[in-house]
Amino acid sequence: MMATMATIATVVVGLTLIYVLYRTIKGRPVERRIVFVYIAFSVILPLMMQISPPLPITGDVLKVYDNIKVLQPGSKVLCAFDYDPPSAPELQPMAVAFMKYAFKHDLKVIIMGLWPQGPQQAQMAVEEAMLDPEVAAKNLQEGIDWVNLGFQSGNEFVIQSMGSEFKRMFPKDDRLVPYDSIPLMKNVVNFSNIDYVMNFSSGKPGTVEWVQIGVDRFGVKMSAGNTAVQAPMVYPYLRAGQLLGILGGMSGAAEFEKVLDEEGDASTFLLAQMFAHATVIAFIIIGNIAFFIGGRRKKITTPQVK
Amino acid sequence: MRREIPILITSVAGLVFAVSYFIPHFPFGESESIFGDWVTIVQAFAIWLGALNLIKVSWEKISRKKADWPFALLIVISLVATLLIGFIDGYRGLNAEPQYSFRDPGTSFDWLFRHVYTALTSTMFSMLAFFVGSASYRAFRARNLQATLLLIAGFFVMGGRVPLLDQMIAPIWDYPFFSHLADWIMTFPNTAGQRAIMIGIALGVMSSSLRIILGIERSHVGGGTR
Amino acid sequence: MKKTALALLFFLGLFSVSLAQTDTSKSSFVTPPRPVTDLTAFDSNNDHGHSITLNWTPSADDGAGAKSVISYRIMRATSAGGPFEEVGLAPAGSITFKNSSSIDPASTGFIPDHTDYYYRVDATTMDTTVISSSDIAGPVQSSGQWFNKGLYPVFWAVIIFTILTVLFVFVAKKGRDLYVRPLAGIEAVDDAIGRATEMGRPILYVMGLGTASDIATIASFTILSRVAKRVAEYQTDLIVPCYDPIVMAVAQEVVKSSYMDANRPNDYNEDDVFFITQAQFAYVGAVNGIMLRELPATNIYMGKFFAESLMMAETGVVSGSIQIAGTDEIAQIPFFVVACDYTLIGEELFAASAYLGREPLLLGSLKAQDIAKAAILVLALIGIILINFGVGQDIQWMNGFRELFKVTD
Amino acid sequence: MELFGIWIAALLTLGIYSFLYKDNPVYKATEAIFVGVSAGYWAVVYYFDNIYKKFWEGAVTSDNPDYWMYGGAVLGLLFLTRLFPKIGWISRWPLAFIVGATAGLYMVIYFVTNAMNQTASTIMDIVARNAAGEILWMDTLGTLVILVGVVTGLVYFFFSKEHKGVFGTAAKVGTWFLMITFGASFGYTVMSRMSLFIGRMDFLMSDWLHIIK
Repeated sequence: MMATMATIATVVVGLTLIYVLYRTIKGRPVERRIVFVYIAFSVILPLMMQISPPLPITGDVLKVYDNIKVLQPGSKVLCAFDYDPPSAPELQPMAVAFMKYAFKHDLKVIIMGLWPQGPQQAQMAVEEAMLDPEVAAKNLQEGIDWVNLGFQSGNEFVIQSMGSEFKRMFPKDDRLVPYDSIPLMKNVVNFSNIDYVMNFSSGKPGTVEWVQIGVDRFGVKMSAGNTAVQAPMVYPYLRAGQLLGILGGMSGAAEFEKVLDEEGDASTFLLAQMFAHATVIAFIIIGNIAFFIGGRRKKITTPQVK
Repeated sequence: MRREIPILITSVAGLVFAVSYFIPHFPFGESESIFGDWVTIVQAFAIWLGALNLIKVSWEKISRKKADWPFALLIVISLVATLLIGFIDGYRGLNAEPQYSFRDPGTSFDWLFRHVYTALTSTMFSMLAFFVGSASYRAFRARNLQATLLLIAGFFVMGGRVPLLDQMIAPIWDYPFFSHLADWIMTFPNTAGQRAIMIGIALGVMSSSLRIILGIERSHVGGGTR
Repeated sequence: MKKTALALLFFLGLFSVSLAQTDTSKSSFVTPPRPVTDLTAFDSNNDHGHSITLNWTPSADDGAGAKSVISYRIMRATSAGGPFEEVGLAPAGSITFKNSSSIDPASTGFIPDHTDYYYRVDATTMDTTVISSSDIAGPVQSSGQWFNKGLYPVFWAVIIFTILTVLFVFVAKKGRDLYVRPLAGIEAVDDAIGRATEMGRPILYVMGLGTASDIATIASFTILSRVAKRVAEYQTDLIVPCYDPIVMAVAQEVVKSSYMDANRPNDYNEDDVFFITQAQFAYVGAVNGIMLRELPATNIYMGKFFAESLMMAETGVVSGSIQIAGTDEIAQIPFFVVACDYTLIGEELFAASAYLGREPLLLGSLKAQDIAKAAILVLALIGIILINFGVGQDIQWMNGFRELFKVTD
Repeated sequence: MELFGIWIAALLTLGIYSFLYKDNPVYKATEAIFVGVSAGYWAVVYYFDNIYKKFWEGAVTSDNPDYWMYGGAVLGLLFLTRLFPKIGWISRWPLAFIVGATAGLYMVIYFVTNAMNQTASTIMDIVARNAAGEILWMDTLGTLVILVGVVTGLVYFFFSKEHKGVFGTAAKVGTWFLMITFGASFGYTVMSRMSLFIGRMDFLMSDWLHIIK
């Protein structure tokens, strides 16, 4: 019922764009607030439709998958959570899917964060993964199967210090358990005892710092889940082989969920994402049609480098 | 003297840290992490200076009844309230048996974090969606070749990174052409541009650092340039 | 009856064969794998010490032969006779292991420098009691090095760059006129300050989210000092909201001394440079508020910027300000390019202070930068030509050439 | 308390969004709360994480104190001399130290990661082949594009040479590549921005109003 109404509303709202085009051509472009209303509708209406669109898996996501599927049970994976709640819509589904996969395949997960809210996001991801019946059946123990080392300030210097010794940066875990009393961290001195690093990052400090110091200086093997903003910046590192794979933005998250067979939020949000893109593209097209037909009279700022 | 000592400190610190990159031996090999520790500790001290500055500037507004002074008062109240809640929770947690962190679920500080701080942060961040919309409508015009290239690249990446354009052509051609195109743009032309910028930045950073270490550039200690 | 007996016999026979088979498979399982050979132990290269590297040839049963090796146990002792204790585990297929510790003597597994150690590698099977040990390697001592030899190319590149910079600074000092091409964004800064003065509206200078340990922020300080000096001369208002308290402290020093340089120390008001909060979006919210309430004539964004770039720049459009931006944060440059009037891209940000100051010393360093760029271009092109057309002539040398640029340590 | 929290969060969310219409008292109040709470939040987090957990427990009360930490505390105290106008000038020392150390540290790190490693990855076989030795045309075109893009892009950044003649043309081609890069980044970023808004709308519609599941 609601889905049908939302679909009809979407069509109606879409048609009113013709009026916006007409006004723009006439040289009376609509106010920005009208644009804002369209953006709002483009997300609210599809969310009400509740459909998840089909999706091909791209190469970068496959690379991430190929690299984690070869990890043997018992491998130690360092999960660096370098983001905060605003980036959660994109990164949290990746983190949850990864945690479920790791727990199901008996990977040992070591969590840390260079962002204060990172370990809290990790905690939520772990809790959500634990709700999965297959994971719950394993009755995993904190400190043995996974550990949350918590946040440490100092940005890239934390990674630097971890290169010599983890304990130096994380004398106690998030529950204030001393490093030496954590069973999982026995025999883990520094990066040489870590099999894989998975970084979820939305900015600085994040993937770039991990590559510069973790990969370049200490030779860790690493993939990253990035927000769509950060992804283009880390692409060169993927090309150069410094990163093994990238999950980029919401669609990266949805593809990752699909390839790991762990359907979650990202798959359902994707439709809203598509409509929002369509709206932005529509406004770009309207602006340009008006620009060419309407005699280029509207004064606008020029993108320029000179 | 008041200017010379800081400049000397800058140069010596710069030289030591630049050289330490090449020396693995203790303590040079560890100098980065030691410096890292120091900066975080200084930052922890500095944030109090910041908070005091915020209170001072707000207080000035309140006492002089400047425009919008009630909002300045609101800043001070919410700042002090957050500090109180944080410290009460923090010390209670440290003295409890077993100890818990002020950030653990169930504490008032965590409540404040989740329902106030997080809500505000996410909302403010999400406003970008609207700004992206208005910028696209206003500024994305194919005015000249450069602007057109920007526009076209943006268009294909935007349409290709979600299965939007591919769904449109699916009835005629069942091949994720636009998704591949977006990937191609990201992997090749985008990498080329980024690399040029990165190499340039590296040289710019080197040059700036060198100017600071050599003492040519000294405005950071209130010295202007020589 | 006979048939039944035969069937029974047949089954018994089958059973015994299967028993025998299980038995053989089991016995092959217990057979110790062939041991690791050629074990060498040496002090790890180019490090701070407290680390010993082991290399070996894997067991013939690792991935081949009986395929029974599942991991290698690294055993260490302080004398050749033992006792040996386990210090690490390497998965099957490994041919090397680094036994390292931190420099802290109190840390777990601490390895003192200049102390004799003996190593042995045990190939282990599913059955943890079935192992075969390698020959013992040792004695070996760890020690720290005073120079990382893997970094020679970097070292020389830095030295050459430094010499070039100093050289051109001298040339510039001698009075040789060095040409620099105009940068529109830089020229706009002066105009924008003039415009603000005419309109009687303030100038907003935003240093972004960088801390004092970001080079972009430090570059921003030097630009701020030029802007503040001009602002002081024109007697315009300057607003500098800060995100980081350390940055705020430096910015206060910078602005103060600029006012002194302009001979207007009395016009300096410390509260023009103030702290807001160290939370990205609260900071943006406040800066956006300032833009709509104070209506600055010019917004200058220089330094490290993240998601806030477009939020500020689009709000700046609403308040009708001229906007000039510069950042080395590649992901944010597009937003500034789209929404601002002028944008300094990457390296231009670092060049800006030299441009604004117009001091020969600073222009000299720009020249050195250009020569380094040219050198990189030429070397890269030579490398590409060699790799693509020189195949078959001297491949090792070419790889060496590529390695020149590759730095791993 | 949870329900109360969701209402508070929802109202604050709407307060921020009201800025999209125009600057107004509700927004000003929300902004003030945001600034105050966030400044307090960080002060508390830094105190417990850095001063307490790292310095106090790591260097003062620890059985195995890390004496290097005192250096940070000294710098921090020197920095706080700013609070006292008479000796405030001392605070320039820690600032000078931090700026100098940053300059020294990054001078080499940036050069290695951004310049040397990126140049090394540009030196590559132009003809891309798959494992079977067949030529991959799109990738070969791509490597050529990277080559031309990096070279012309760098040419654009030359400061001491006039953009004229062949050099000028190369610089111009360089700006084309920069523009494509910016367009691609912009397009890619749109996705992220929309995701954030989707996350927020999901909160309002499902957690607060329960319109959707």
